[in-house]
Amino acid sequence: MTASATQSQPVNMLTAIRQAIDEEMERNPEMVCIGEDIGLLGGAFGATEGLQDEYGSMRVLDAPISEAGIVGAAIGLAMRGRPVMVEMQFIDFISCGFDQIVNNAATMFYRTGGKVNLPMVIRGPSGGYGGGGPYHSQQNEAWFLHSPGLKVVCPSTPSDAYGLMKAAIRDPNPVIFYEVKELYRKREIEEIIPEGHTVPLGKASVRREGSDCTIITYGNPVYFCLEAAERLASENVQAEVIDLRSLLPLDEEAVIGSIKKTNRVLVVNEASRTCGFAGELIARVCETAFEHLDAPPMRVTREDTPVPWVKPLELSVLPTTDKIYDAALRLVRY
Amino acid sequence: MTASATQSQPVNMLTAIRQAIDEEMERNPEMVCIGEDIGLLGGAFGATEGLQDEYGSMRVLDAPISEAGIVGAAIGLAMRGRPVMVEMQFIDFISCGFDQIVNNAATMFYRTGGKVNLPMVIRGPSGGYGGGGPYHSQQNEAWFLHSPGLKVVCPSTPSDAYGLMKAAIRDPNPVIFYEVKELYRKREIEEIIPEGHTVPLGKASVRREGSDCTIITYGNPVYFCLEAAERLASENVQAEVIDLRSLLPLDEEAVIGSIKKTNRVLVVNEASRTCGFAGELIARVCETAFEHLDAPPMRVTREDTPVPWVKPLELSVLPTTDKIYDAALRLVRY
Amino acid sequence: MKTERSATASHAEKESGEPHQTRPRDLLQNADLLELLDQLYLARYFDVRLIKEKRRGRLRGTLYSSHNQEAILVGTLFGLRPDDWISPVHRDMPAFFLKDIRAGWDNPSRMGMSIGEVCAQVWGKATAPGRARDNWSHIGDSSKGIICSTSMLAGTIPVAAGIAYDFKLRNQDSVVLTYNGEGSTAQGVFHEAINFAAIHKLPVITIVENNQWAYGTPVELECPTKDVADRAKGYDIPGLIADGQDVLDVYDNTMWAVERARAGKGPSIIECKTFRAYGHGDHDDDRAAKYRPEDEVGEGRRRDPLAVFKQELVKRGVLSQDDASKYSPEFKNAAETTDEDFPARVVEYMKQGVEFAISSPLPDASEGTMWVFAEENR
Amino acid sequence: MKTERSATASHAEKESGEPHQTRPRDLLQNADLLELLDQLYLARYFDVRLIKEKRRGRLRGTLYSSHNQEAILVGTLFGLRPDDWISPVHRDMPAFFLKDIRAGWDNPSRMGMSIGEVCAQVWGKATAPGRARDNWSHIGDSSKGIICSTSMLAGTIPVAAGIAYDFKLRNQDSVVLTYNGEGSTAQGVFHEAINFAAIHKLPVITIVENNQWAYGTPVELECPTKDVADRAKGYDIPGLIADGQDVLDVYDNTMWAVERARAGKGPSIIECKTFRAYGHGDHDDDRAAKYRPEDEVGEGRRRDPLAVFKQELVKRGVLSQDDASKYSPEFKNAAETTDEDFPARVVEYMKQGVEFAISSPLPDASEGTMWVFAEENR
Ligand SMILES: Cc1ncc(C[n+]2csc(CCOP(=O)(O)OP(=O)(O)O)c2C)c(N)n1
Ligand SMILES: Cc1ncc(C[n+]2csc(CCOP(=O)(O)OP(=O)(O)O)c2C)c(N)n1
Ligand SMILES: [Mg+2]
Ligand SMILES: [Mg+2]
Repeated sequence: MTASATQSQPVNMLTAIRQAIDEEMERNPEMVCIGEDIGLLGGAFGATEGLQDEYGSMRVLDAPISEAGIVGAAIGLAMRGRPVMVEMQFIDFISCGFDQIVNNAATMFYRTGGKVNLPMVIRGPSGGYGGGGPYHSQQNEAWFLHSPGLKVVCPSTPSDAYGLMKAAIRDPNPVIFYEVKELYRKREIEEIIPEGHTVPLGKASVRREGSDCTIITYGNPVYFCLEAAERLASENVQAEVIDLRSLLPLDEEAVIGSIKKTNRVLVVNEASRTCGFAGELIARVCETAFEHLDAPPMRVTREDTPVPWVKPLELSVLPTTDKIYDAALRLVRY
Repeated sequence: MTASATQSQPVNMLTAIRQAIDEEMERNPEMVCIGEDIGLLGGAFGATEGLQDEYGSMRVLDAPISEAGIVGAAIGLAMRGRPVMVEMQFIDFISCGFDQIVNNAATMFYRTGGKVNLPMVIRGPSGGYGGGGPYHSQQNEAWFLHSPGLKVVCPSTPSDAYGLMKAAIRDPNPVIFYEVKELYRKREIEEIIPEGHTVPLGKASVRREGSDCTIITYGNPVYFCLEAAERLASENVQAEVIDLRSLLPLDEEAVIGSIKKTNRVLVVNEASRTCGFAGELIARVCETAFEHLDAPPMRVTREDTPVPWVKPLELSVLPTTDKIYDAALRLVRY
Repeated sequence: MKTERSATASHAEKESGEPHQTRPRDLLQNADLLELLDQLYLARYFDVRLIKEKRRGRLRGTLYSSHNQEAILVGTLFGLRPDDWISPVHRDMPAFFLKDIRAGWDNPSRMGMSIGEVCAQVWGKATAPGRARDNWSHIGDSSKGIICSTSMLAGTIPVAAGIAYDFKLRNQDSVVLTYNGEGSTAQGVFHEAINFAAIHKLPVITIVENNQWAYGTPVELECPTKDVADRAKGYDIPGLIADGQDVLDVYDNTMWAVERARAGKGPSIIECKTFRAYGHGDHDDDRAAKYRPEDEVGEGRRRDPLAVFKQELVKRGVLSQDDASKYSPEFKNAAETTDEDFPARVVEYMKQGVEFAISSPLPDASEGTMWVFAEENR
Repeated sequence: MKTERSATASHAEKESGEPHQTRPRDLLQNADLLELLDQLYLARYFDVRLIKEKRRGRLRGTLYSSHNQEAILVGTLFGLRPDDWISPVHRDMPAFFLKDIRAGWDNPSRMGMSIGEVCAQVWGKATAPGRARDNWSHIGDSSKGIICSTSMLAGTIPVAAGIAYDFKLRNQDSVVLTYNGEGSTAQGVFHEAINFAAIHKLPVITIVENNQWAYGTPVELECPTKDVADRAKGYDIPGLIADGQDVLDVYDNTMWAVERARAGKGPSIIECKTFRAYGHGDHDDDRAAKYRPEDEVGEGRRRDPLAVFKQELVKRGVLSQDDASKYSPEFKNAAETTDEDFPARVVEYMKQGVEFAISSPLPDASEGTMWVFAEENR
């Protein structure tokens, strides 16, 4: 393991992720990392920096530009009992390995009647707000949430990223891991990660308590929601902000519990609207906690467009603090 | 055009589709069909039977087994102004051409600032109930509904299939066309298709009127819903059954209008549940017609599993008339 | 069918410096040769029997007959070790029980599935390796070294490459044999996987069963090269051509590629030239007659692998002409054959399998939602 | 950098029966040669200027410098006709305005985008061809014969094949030139598209800019063959190798492939050997220094395409030594060059473009939700 940056001083999310992968690579000599430019370069963002020096070019493998081939190879390695970390240089490129993920990896355990499980994590930088345009801004988790057999996580803090990465690597199932790249190096959220810190898949985190409405979110919008909640507080509206962290498995208890308290719910995520996870959450809430709702559930999501490049356009289609604040006000004033 | 089977005698859905493609091929000499085994063989199900003889092997092209390459080539052809019909031998294999569809075709018009539109239809046999197993039973429309820039249709009758196919081919946008293969040759639904029959994209069809609850559905489950509605009628429950036909654009007016009348809604589709279109519909209804709901909205969908092969397993995870009937009863008795 | 070695095929000889002095087949004992023959009978009988069952309406799903292509399965599998992996696809059903069958047809601990398990799969029973969650050839088992494939053609080849990469990491000289038709070589993932395997010299051997047709599309519309094996040139790996009707030629080519792979010299592609006997699947039998000229079919089935091999055995004196004539399913269509066309042990073996399948229970409906996720157990 | 013609490259000569007697370059007039030189200056100046603007923080997005690779763009585009199509990708920014520039740099009706449009794109303005909805190289325009690419590498090649298929349907002898790096040849869709083009002998010419590195991955880990052009062997199409530093060699090879394609003989791959001058993108300049040994970079940039061509022109007497020395940006990094290193017309041309860009408005936020769907208009 390369010198530990965690556990003593505050680290950013990128370092926390790198550290978690590093520790798992050390812990389990069977583990393999595979992806484009992850070895010699250490990854486009540096999430695997130093790992090839540490563990060699066989275990930290620079793969050809071929996402389907990479995922397929990872399936083979996982089939042989190895935990595999697959990096997508940007999560947007996951579309090129789509079939191998949704039809092969996701269903292997099911198809073999519970015999062949695949311990693999497919992770990559995701999300908008950075001027990445249509192919460097995606938050395309809904495709995978709709493909049975995959777990999906999206942390918003360094310690959650660290803990969930370890949990994901140790999980016997394929996990799609969304790393919000705009949070990678965000100074304000740096944290000291305690020794032995863990975060199980499937547990939400209440980021702010409140009694007037529940805002459910994850990823980068967590911070817009927290900001909106602060502003709402000055209007005497106390919003509870729940960071799901893990989308599948989902902490329904936390979600429903909060709604039973606030009776109003706003879901915020940055994926496009139709058939996104925000709608799914609304459907679940309505199915199971309808009688607790005092107002129509709402969602703030990306518009049903690609993420355009130039800033004014990009922000016009993505959730912003303003949009969330406005929606929440409408929600509580309903 | 090969001898017209429509307009004089009842035809099944497969014939109606074949006829619509044939007529469009004749109408527009620019149009091209591309897919695996669609020429010499006439398609795995015969949807293009006779077309190669009629229009030649250049316009009805047997492509190599390479879905991404096929979709990409179709994009090029469409870019040159040609309407293109792409056949996926089974809609399940669309995953292999996924990137070209969601990232290239879907967004071309957007990315070129409204300059380059792509008149193409990607169609293929879909759906379960036939013992096809995980890769010959999919109803994976949610992936595409979540990918802005694509239209999505799924008819349930020969005349709707005929009319929508023509509308889809003439539409200047990429359309994903789900053909429920279990309905292809279903005798009971054969129809005479009137001369010049058209069905615009974005118009739902009320298949049964009722005042006690609204059942929204499309594809094969339309028939299970109608059956369930018959049974409900004997319990003195009048269910309205709406066949969406076109999922995007969506006939929100028809949906909301009916709910304003019945105040109860059940959504039924055969895709897996999480992030499927059933959840999306529930979310929309709750967002816009919350105050009209007298009961929690419900959905009957496939379980979150692949579609297993053997009959008892397959039916255990798919919507059935029984499950719909039970859900509707719970809904009206709430 | 061209069976002469092309420029590509001669790669094998070029690399070793001179033509093989001793060919792998020369090391086979008479008992091995007779075993090979029995396996050919078995593969044929399995297919014939299932065709009949299917026609009687006893089976669901599609049967992609391996009739006339059995020498490829038997010849590629015969020399494998138990620790080697394979990835059969739709037309390779017999491969599941042929794997390591040399260790004893009834040896319960051999690698490869039992005939019972394979039949249970075909009949869709709970005793099938994957509890009948997907159909026919979509079964696999890591403990048996068999990749469970999806329907998506060529989709197992990158998985095979991953397994081969695992062997390399372990310094283990096992190999992975993947199977696919010639049409499937057009798939992108075929390229991605072979490219990766070639770069890292992984022990992956890709058996291309070139039966001239991919469903209703002739090979010329799938592949631009004279031989499909020529695709290998694009990766600078050997592209061998085997006579897919001659089990010994298939065996020789496979063993050459296997030994090379075990020695760390990397992947090969072996094109086995053959011809699809019937329609693409049993649902296509009637339509196939329309798109495939009769004389092409006649020519393609002229060299039945059973006939070719029996002739060779007789020539070698391993089999008497009498014994050769005793069982003669060759050149017959499924419907024309009877159990008498096959050796008793073959018929008996299959019978056991079918009985096991028939007497096995269906999976219970409650299983439908099971095993979506593995439990966290670490 | 190997520039000798390999066995693959000699394909060109083999096919025509004998070495080219008259090479395409021999038909170029002196004015053409000087135009080529100016285009090289222009391509270089465009890059240099943007590097500087980027460093001053005036631009968003990533700049993938085409420095040291300009001869490939200039040499491949020079002989095209207005009706031909191209699909530039991330490292090919100058291609957008170089297309058909021979018809007059300021000719408003020429094919190819104006320098103003291209600059507007870089500056993210409403006057950009795609109204700045995606960044940098992701622009295209059917009326100009330019495919708008996604980020997904090799993703335009099947589209190019589709366009070429349209030409074939129309009996039109236009061609499509696609561009991609050597790393991108590992993508499945590369294979699917070339396979399709080869089967149907479509007029698609794939320019592989082999700059030895795909981001942080060396070519040996992307491609198993000695030359990337060898991939062509897997499709039985010509795989030519051009000296990517020599605009005339690039031109010759392109014209050979173009003429062949126009004659209906099908696709070619042209590997242009070159070397990436800087980091993968401007964000990578510092890190690249760590993974690429300094002497490799020195060697790779030893043959600046401007220097190579100027030397040739002097040798031919088309350019005086004085004129050759007058403008000498070659061998300099962007930061070291000044406007004085470039001919005035080049500087002026770019200046116009930049001014147009700067004075253009940003797209309005209200555009964000526009043009998701085309309206039904038929
Ligand atoms: C990705 C994908 N596309 C299409 C199909 C449908 N399909 C099944 S078998 C087949 C033909 C295969 O031909 P070939 O590879 O030559 O194998 P053969 O059946 O001749 O043995 C096709 C197109 C599929 N299974 N997977
Ligand atoms: C499908 C896909 N995977 C990964 C990437 C990320 N990526 C962008 S450029 C690049 C390297 C490309 O190398 P090469 O093809 O050699 O072109 P070069 O940049 O050297 O000109 C990578 C991996 C991408 N854009 N698309
Ligand atoms: Mg075949
Ligand atoms: Mg490169």
